[in-house]
Amino acid sequence: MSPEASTAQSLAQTAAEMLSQGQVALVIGYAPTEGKRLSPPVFVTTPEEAQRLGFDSRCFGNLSVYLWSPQVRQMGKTAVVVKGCDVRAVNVLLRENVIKREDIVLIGVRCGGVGDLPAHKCTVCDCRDPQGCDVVVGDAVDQPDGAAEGRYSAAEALEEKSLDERREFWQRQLDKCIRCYACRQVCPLCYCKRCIVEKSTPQWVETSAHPRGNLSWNVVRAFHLAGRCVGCGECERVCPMNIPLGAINQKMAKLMEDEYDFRSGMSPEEKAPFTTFSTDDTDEGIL
Amino acid sequence: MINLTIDNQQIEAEEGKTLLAAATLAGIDIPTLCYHPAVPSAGACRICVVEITGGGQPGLVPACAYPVQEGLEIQTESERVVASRRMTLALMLARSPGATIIQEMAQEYGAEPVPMDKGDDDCIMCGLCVRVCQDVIGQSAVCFEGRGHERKITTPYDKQSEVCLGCGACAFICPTGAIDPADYCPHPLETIPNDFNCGLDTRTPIHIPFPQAVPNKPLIDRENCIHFITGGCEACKQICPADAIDFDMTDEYVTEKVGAIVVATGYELFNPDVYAEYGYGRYPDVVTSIEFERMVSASGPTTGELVRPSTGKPPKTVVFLQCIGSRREQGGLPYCSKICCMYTAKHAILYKHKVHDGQAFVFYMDVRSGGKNYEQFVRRVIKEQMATYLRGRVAKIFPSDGKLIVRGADTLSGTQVEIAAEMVVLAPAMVPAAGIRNLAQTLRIGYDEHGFLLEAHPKLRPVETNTAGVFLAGACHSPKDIPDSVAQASAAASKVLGLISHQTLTREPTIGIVDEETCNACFECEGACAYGAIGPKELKDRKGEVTAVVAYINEGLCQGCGACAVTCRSKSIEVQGYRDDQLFAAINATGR
Amino acid sequence: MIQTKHDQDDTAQWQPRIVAFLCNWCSYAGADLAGMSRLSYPASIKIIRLPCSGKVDPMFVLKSFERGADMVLVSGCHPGDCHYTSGNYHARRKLKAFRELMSFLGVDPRRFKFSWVSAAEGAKWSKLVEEITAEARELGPFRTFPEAAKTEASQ
Amino acid sequence: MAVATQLRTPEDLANLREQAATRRESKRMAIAICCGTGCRAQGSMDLVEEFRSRLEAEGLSDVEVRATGCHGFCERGPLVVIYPKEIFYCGVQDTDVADIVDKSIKGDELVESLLFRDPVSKNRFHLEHEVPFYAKQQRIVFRNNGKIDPVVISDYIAVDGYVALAKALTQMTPEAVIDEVEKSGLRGRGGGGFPTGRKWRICHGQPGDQKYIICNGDEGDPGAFMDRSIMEGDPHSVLEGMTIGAYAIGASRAYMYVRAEYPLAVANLEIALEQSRALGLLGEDIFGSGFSFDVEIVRGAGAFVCGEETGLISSIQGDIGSPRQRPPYPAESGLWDKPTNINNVETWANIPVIIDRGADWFASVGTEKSKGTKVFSLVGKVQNTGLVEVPMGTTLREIVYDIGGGILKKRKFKAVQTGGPSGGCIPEAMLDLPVDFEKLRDVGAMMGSGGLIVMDERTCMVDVAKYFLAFLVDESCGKCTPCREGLFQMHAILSRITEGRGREGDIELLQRLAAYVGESSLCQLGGTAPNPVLSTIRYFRDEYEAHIDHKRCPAGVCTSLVNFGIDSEACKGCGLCLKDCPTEAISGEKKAPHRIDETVCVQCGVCYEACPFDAITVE
Repeated sequence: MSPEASTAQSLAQTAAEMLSQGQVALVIGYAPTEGKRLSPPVFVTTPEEAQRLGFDSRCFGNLSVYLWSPQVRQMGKTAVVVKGCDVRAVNVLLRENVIKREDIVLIGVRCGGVGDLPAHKCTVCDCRDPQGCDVVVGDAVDQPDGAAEGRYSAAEALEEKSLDERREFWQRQLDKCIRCYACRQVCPLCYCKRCIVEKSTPQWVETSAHPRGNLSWNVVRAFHLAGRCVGCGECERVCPMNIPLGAINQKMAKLMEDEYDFRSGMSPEEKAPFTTFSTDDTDEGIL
Repeated sequence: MINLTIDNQQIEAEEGKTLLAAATLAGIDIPTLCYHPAVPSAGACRICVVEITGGGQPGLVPACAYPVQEGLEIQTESERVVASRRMTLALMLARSPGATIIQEMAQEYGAEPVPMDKGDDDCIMCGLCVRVCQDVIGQSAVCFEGRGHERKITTPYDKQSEVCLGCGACAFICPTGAIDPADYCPHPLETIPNDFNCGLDTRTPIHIPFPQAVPNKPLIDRENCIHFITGGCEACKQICPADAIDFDMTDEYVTEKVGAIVVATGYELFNPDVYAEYGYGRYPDVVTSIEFERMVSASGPTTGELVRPSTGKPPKTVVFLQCIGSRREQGGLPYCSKICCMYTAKHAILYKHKVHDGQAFVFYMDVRSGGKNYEQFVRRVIKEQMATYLRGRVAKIFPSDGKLIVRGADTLSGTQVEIAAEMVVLAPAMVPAAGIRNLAQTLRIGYDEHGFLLEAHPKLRPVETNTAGVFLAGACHSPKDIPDSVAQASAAASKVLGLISHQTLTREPTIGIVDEETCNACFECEGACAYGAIGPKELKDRKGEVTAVVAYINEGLCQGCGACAVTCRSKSIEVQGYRDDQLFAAINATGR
Repeated sequence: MIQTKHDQDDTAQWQPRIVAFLCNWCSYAGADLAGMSRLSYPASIKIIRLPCSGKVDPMFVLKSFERGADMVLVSGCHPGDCHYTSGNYHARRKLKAFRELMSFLGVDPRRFKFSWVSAAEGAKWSKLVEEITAEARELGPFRTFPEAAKTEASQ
Repeated sequence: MAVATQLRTPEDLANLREQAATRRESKRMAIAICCGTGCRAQGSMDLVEEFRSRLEAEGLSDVEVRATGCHGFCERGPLVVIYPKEIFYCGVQDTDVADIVDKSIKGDELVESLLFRDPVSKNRFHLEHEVPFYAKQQRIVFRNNGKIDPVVISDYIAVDGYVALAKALTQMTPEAVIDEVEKSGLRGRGGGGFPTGRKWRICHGQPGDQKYIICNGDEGDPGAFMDRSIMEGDPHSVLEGMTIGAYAIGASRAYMYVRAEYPLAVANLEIALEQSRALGLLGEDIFGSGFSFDVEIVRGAGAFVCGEETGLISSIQGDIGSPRQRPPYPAESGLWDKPTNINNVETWANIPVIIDRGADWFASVGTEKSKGTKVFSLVGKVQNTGLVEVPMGTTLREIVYDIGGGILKKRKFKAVQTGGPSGGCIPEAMLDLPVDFEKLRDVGAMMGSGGLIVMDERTCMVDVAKYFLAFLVDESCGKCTPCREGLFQMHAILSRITEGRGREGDIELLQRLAAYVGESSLCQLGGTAPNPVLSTIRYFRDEYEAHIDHKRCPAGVCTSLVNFGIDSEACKGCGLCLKDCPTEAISGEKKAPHRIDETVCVQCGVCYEACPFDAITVE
């Protein structure tokens, strides 16, 4: 049996047991499908359906995004299949009181990396073995060496450029934005009942796809994710205009790590940098 | 209670008390030498002998060590007693002819000099030093050595004592002043400078901080108290007739809920030793104005006698220097300290009162005498030649032949002057009390670069601060003289009364409000709130079932800073008066 | 530097527009003191009073730029002196990140100023405004992205 | 000697006594050799060895050699008494041993040369009790000294030792013991003469679980050694007395304060303590009575003032041996602030006899107010010096002349000084004074611990007063002003009188100072210190006046006031004085009258002492 097959069998078996014993009402997982570029999510409510569950390198998506959706919440206790990196998003949701730990069951899968290349986040991944899960399936995987190297390579590449080059670069990139908000929709941490762009009195961010509003939107999005974004890369993946959104997120994550020695989602108990302060923070640049 | 008769007087005394204690209580004076109330009695010197004439074995007994007994009849000045004391004193005088107290007592008792072998030892072997060291201090640094007439008091092996604390209790308690602790103490004798007198004299560990202190009661300085160093002593406890000493008392934080706070922390003086040219700290006769003030004060270290610290003799020439640190942009403080011109004029008058033939000089920059009758006061000093006013600065002060040469400029005559002064009085700038910045930060009120506290408005709200309920009075706010301080304090008091005389308190309306519809209940706002004003609120439907939990801002606690609003990503918090739409409009209005 | 039509203007005449967000207790009072002390400073500054520097949302800064500000200043109490204990500490942390983000996206960080001015620092306020106005003038008008884009497109 | 089994009952004790007595009686003869400190110094321990080896060599196993405590007649030591006949030999040397064994042990003869020969009557005495020194004594305290070996407990038990303890513990209540002691009229032998029974009763009546007993063995009086002799020669009698006292008072611990200068006493006491513990006479539950008791020896460093009870307590506590003001008395608050009863060695040694033989018997000895006997150390210019124990009420004349054998060299009696350094001098006119506490006090002397110093006509009473005062100045602890400064000044005045610098009014000044020191001092050292001065002024004022007014020392003692000459009539030209003179001031041919060159003479008085013909004259 191939590793994928054995992992799929474990997943199916685990999910079936949970469902049949009534531990959970719903299992959210991946259903690897022949011919598809990525394995779509599947919502399993019966033990029989559990056979559809599986895991392979096409399981790119971060399923934790579904955990706070009203429809999922209505169904009752939910199990979700998470990769190590997805657990970090779950941790943020937990620390921000979006979900309660007792309402969910985490089925971790050991992951050797996803995507075709594989994805950048997988080359610098340091969490292939999921932490804090209720169940973990899959064969042991190797952790890439020197994972911290190049963690923020996209941001660093831009930082090396001059201010003008950066301005020019981003002007061009953000100009493309069509304000489809796919980046927001796919983000597991963009859970606001009412997004700021939808607040009309006042309308802080212009809604039309005009460069002026585009800058505001992306700045606001980045700022709202500062100290929260776990770098799952879904925003960049889903962007129809291929704007390198990941670089902006990386910039903020790098700042958090450099300044506050903080990486988001490492535990559900952590305190995000922007919810606190230190009297020792730098006064650099302040007049 | 025990009944006895002392000098034909019926007396009641507590069991266990000595005859001396009983007599003292009854107002009967018995002389003592080797007795001290804080030290166990020894009955050694025999000065306090009294005669038992009835109710017990007749004879002479030491009052300090003899316990009261039922029915005793005591005579404290009988012929026999006086004869004994007379002989004791004659013997002590023979041993210690130089001891003043013995001379005095011998004279009092008419102890005639008898032909005896004379000694020259001031020590009368009363042993108070030994007992105080052992029984009170608990160290036993000094002890008796030898026997009989060869007995002496010394440290083990006559060497400097390792256990001596240098407390000086032995020297203090010695009735004849025969002890110099330096002889056996390896440490310099610890003296405690009297802060109130600017360290010009010393005080004991138990002290009343200053005359007219409120409450006017002594306190124990733990750092210097032998009890807190060795666990021994407790002499004060033994002596205190009111049993008021409690070593277990500790500093405590007093928490009071108040409706208003008046800050009146006063001022300190700028330390003039940064100006090497004036020699403050190097030359003992260069003093600050506050030191001068204490020197001429009747409650000061010299009880009002003005003397030079170097010689102890009255200074015949005094030079007053104005603006030490004040009005000095470079290396000083830019502001005018306001009070120095007036008090220097006063000091000149005081000086003339103390030293009639003395000469005073005042170096000034400008005489600032704004205030009711102030100018007239200064004019009087100048006119009546109580001081010679010289407009100019002093360049250097240096000692010469026991005097201080003050070299300065008289800009009005355009000449260089040199005055051979016996004392120089500096008028340093007024600075706020130390620790004022911490206090200001605690009270959340503003202060300037010098630490003076900020009023809410320099013209319209001069006693209020930006924090409601906190008011200012006196020199914590700016240099002020007494009338100004009293006026501001009165104003602050009026403000407080105005505030607390209302039934209800009016608060600022600018507080945060949560939009319960959009609140994500992430409670990151809770962490940003400095006042603990934010907590969860359950939203219920008509049936009373909880439908959601959202953040809630307690309007009584909220101060309206808006930190929560910034933290809220969904913009679900608005601060009244600084609502988003208002600010949006304001920002828009800045645009072209 | 981006060459724009403004650069051809008589720069001596051109006054930059600076939007300043001042906390009520320190910097606003400091500015007030400057006024009361009859200290002059350039009229280029548009003051918006907030309760606290901690109330400054990056959105305000963005909006100001969108509205054509050439420079934005946020000013609050000195560390430790915040009327609300810690608002200026929150502001310091957030606005530093904001400035970095802006810089990353190509906005000159010199256009975003942050300062501590206490209620007693009327003179500092006046001096500060002089200085940043001069700097803003040197930097020239701020081109928001659309305008820049337009300019670029026209080239 | 090790005795294996503990004595649990009085019957055990009786059995042991039976055994010990039987063993003693099994011997045909016993040679008791005085091994007190005095006789030891003269070689008595060699005698013991010599006798033992001699007897062994002769195979005389039925003769016991007993190294006993002091017999009292130290003047004539070493002393040997042969029992059962009580043949008394004095001045025995080891060379005499063979003779004694041959004649008196193996044969039935006497060694004439070793018999005591009365220096006055020239009579020889064969037996101990016939010797005048012993004849008038009555030995209660010294009942066993000389009869038993102090380091052999069975010896003590054989002479009814510990019977009194057994009786007290098993047949008497503590109150009954106190009653008995009180009834006996026993008074403290340390000097004060406080009724012992009353002292015990006060201590007994004090509240508190812990009480202490102290035996004062700090015999500080110069020349007094009766306590030492008891501790050395009969330590168990003291221990037994203390144990009875502890039972009566309710104490469980005791201290024996013995001066370190008494090493033999300490050694014998330590042995006695070991033996008593081994037999269960000390320790837990003595004689099954539930009463427990033990004793610890504390060695004093030899300060006279530590004989004062509060000074002694300070010393035991490790403090400076300085007295403190009383009250509180030690009976209320003494050692470690607990009720404490202090008695001296001689007092304790009396207790077993009182319990054993009864208070009435004891009270039958002595005078109305002073019961029992008193041991005196008779010293000075008297023929027979030593320890004498006589019933209270015996006259000084009997002691000095009958027991002491009169004055040496047939000189004239001048005074007898009683009571140690703080005692007083009693003149010849009062020689018929019956000795008891009150009588002695009335004449300005005191009983003290029992020193008796006999002085002859060649004693200067001012010098005597100065001598005792010098001792007291030296021994004053220095705590209180009167004693420290007063005695110092009195001594200075006496010194100047004896040096011819006396002034008019010095006698009155001395009297005033003496009165002052006596009534104002802290403890009894100072309280009694003026006695020698006061009593000499009282009875020998003329001598003082001679010193002050005429610059003359009638006794020829005060060398500054004396010019020595030689009576050419009396001088036989023997040359003894010439030989002894340290400055060669004496010249003269043999058998011709000598001369003294006054310019060279330093008035040391050596010639005066040396001349066998009293030819040296004093002016």
